Amino acid sequence: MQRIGVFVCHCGSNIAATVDVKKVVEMVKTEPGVIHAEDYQYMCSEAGQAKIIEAVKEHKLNGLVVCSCSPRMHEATFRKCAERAGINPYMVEIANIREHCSWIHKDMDEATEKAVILARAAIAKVNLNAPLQAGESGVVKRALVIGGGIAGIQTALDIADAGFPVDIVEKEPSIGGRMSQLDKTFPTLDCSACILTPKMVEAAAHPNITIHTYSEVENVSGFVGNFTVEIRKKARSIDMDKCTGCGLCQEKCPMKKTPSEFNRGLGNRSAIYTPFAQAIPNVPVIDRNACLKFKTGKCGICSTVCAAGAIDYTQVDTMVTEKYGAIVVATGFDMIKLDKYDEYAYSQSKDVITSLELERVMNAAGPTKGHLERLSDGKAPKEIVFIQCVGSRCADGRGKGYCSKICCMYTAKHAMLIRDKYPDVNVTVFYIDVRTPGKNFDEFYRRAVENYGVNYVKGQVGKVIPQPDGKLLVQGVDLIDNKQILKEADMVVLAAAIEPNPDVRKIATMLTASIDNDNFLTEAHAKLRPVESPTAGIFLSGVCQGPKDIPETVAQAGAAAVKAIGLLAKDKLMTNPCTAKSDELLCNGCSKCANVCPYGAISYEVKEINDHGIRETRRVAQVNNALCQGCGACTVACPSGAMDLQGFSNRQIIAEVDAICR
Amino acid sequence: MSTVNKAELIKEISGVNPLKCMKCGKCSASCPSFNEMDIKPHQFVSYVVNGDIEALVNSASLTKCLSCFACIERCPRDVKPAKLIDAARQLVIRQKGETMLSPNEIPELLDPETPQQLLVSAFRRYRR
Amino acid sequence: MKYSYYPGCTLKTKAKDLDMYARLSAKELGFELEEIENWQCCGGVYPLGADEIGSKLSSVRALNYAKEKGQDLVTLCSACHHVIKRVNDDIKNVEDIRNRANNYMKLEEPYAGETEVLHFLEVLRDRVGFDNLKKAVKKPLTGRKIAAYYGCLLLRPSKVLAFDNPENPTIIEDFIKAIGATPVVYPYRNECCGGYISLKDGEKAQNMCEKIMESASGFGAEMLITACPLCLYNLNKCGKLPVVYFTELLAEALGIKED
Amino acid sequence: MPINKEFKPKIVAFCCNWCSYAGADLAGSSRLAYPADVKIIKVPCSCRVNPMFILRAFEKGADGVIMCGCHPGDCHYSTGNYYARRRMTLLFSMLDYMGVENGRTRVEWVSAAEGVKFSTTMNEFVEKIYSLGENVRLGDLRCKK
Repeated sequence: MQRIGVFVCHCGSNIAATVDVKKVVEMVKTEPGVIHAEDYQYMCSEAGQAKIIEAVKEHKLNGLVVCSCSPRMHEATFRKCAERAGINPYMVEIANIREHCSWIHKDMDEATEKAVILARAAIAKVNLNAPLQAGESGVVKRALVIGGGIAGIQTALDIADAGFPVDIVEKEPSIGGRMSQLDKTFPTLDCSACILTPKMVEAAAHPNITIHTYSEVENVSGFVGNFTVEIRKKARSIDMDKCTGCGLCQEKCPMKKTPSEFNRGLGNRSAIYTPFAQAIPNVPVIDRNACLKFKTGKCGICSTVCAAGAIDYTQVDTMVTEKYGAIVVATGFDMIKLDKYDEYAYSQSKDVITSLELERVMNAAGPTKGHLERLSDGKAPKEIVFIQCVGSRCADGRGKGYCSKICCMYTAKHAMLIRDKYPDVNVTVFYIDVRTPGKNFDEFYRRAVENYGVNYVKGQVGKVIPQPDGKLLVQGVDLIDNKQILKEADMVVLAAAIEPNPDVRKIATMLTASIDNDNFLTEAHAKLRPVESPTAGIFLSGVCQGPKDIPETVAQAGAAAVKAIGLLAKDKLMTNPCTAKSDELLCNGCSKCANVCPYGAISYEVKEINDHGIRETRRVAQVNNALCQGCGACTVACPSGAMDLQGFSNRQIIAEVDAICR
Repeated sequence: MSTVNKAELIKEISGVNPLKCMKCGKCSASCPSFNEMDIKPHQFVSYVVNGDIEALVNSASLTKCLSCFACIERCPRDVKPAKLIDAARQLVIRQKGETMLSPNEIPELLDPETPQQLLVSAFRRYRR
Repeated sequence: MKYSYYPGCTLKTKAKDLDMYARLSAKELGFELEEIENWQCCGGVYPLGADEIGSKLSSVRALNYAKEKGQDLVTLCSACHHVIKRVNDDIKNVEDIRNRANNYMKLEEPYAGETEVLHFLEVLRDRVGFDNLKKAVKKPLTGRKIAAYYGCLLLRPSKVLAFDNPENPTIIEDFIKAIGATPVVYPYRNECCGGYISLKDGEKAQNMCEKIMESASGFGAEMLITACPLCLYNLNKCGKLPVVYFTELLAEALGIKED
Repeated sequence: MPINKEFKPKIVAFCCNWCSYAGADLAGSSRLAYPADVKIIKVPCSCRVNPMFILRAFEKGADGVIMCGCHPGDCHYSTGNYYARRRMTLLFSMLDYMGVENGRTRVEWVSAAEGVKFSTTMNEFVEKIYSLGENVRLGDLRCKK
């Protein structure tokens, strides 16, 4: 028989305001096995834990029930507390009377009654708990970073500097990501390439960093400390060891009409290409869909002109399999497609562009060599209108429900840069709210208004109307003046919402990392564990977790690196002891459990069994505790009831069911 | 009927939750009758929220809305201002004797080409 | 192929051309429009109020008629199409409206939105196919620069009408291409013509139509085509460019229009 | 069956540790109310839910049982919810055959980010159970002395 102590937490008023904690204490005292029950203001505090330890000693308790917040919050805390009190940490159960009770109910009687029932279920379970011992597993001292933008580069550099090897996997031919496409950065207006390219070079030269560009993660197996990852290195058609990066092949390539992804389709590139001049590695790839040689078998000019003999048309995709202790996701973002926003005439007029396209237009290496001009006729614009929140903050099924966060600041940046370089150009910004929290951010926006004369209009635009003469008529509203505005413009720039890279869902599935409806990866705790996935060993860096600007991305990338380093620095990890266990007396060796096990943790052994005095040789299941992750699939598949899950046994769960239905 | 009840009735008839509005003004930016309206499309929401129904039902905007649904189509929050306007119009024309178009007015408004559709829709809009 | 056909009031009077040419062309293209017996006026305007039932019943009757015949329901007038399509959507998706409408109707088998509502243009696009239409054209209208006027009712709200891209539609342009003419794309083709406001405030409607005409002619249009009798009426009053029903041009291109 | 106003249904919700239990936590921290009749039992994965547990619940007087897991394809253990889905489909049709109406059993996928979905699902489910009234069928099947 267990000797159980029940500890009911007030959580300040979070629980006590809706649940009569004293009554809960009274009600559970008569439950079987309960020796002691008490309540306290904050059970998780040092004083609260001291009370638990004291009670364990005084009443010789061997099982604990804590009625408090979610086990996802403090189960670990109370398990450590139990250990300090000298009892097995797995003899602790939490009754979640905050998230699942006090926070969602108003009526005190009702909430109290429910809290008592939840406590009873936990008590019934603890009555059947058995001490469990956590095992140990090793840690592969190598990290994988998926995505080679500024987030991935920063994370990789920080991990590498701490002395651990890191691999970056980037699907594009070069690392650099979105930041490499930007012209200037806010709030300091320094050139994006000038601060990014040194980091790219540093990453490439770092002895601890291996970069796989033009590569994708294909499969992930294993668990924290011991992931096995298959990486597909797409055929580049270039021998990376031979290529000198001279660029002659790109110059001579006859297929120069492929829209450049790097320039957002505003300019063209050749079929053999490096996305941009500072690409790392500075080795081109052949786009086989565009290449004449691959399409018709004729051509081969690049091979002829390459003095190094680096062109290899016969290359095939290769697979690399590597083991990692930690994985950081840094897959970044893209702008949403604007095909559902034709009222802004994006697809009807070349002079309606997105902000990221404007970055390319403003960039000296961009399609217009940095001259601000209309893409339809090359004329210099005199009136430019910016439209904010295109596809952000939507609840209509067309756009995204969230604020994209970076648009207010980059629009202020664009407006300021244009007014600075072309003082005769008028700039109007239609906004719903200007959101500029951040160090020196609001000052930056005010500068655009006060020093650069950017015209901010509070109100949205209803329609952009292309005129026969090529101008754009912008029909908007000024909500402060309560007037409809018809404004003739030469260019319209749309602050399109950002969305996580669409590939991230596939990656999240491979990693079994949770992901929300907007395709942002979920953090383990919104406030206290913002760079960790709930899946152990997976860390989040950059916009894959939520919209953020460059300073925030870099800060989070560093934080993700620290968490990964913390893991890699350990020699051993404690494993989850809640694993499956087979009762040899009941097992008939049917293999059903092994068939459903996703980890291959079940094997069979032929051994002699002493079945109630009868000795016979049988084939029975054996669970490898190091591989078992404790999902329980086998326990339900087992027809003879031999397989059970420690910590969540059939008897324990049935006891909970009984307690709830009592 | 009290003002509170009328506001509730407008919400019920329209099926619109005005609290979803984020005050972006895209409805007013899209409205072809904006200049003729005394209460602008984006203001309808706050009139209902504040319960100022008297002003709303006396507003000229009720007959100026063309039901072209541009505001409904483009509203990023799915608030549907045209539905609020129509609900206010319903409040007026559902009252006995209240109408915005009398049959006596009709003959002089006609011309030889007037399609039946025009009369039918005008009656639907102006009368019960 | 036979379709149930709902002409609506105006097509029996002021817009006889719209109706006649549609029937002729349908025959030529190998499908038949069977007029619904005893159809009633759709009301011209979709009742927006969530509690309106009575004003939706005439549409339900037409829809149920088509259901009982096992046919899709084809409309031609933009207003009728708008009203019937939206009522059908209500019946399909709003339990309260479905129950109350059926309580009134007292049908043997309740109507639950089974009928598919198609505009004549959708029949051309999705059933006949513009490619096949092109093949059937005998007198292509080569060289004519024609601007499509969509108006509001066919396009919005797009979630229900699901007719075409509400801000940048192409169905009538594709139709114009199929009959051999050159479509003129202009931004005001989905802006309101003023609708019923022309009864009491003719000037306002005129201003709106002028903007539409100006934009169309600015982009080089020689004429406008539409599917809506009220749009045609309002636009014609403005007088700048000729406006005709799309079915008339269809009949002309198919070589069945009597001069 | 007349709806008993005093009727307080007993509803058991099995939630997987990774998605739906976290979704329930999010519903809590977002203060999205649902009736107190719902009591949650945490399991590591929906595939841990043995049909026996559900039968036991009905036998002991539960009026409804709902099982929540990660969305298909998002299972923390890769495939667990697929097994669970198949098992529950069979079990629920058998229960329906035995007189425990389909409305009393439900499977719903709720991710860790779907606090709203968790709350609306529970509200709907409880409403359904209220409309079905007290469950007596499996109780009748017991061999009573």
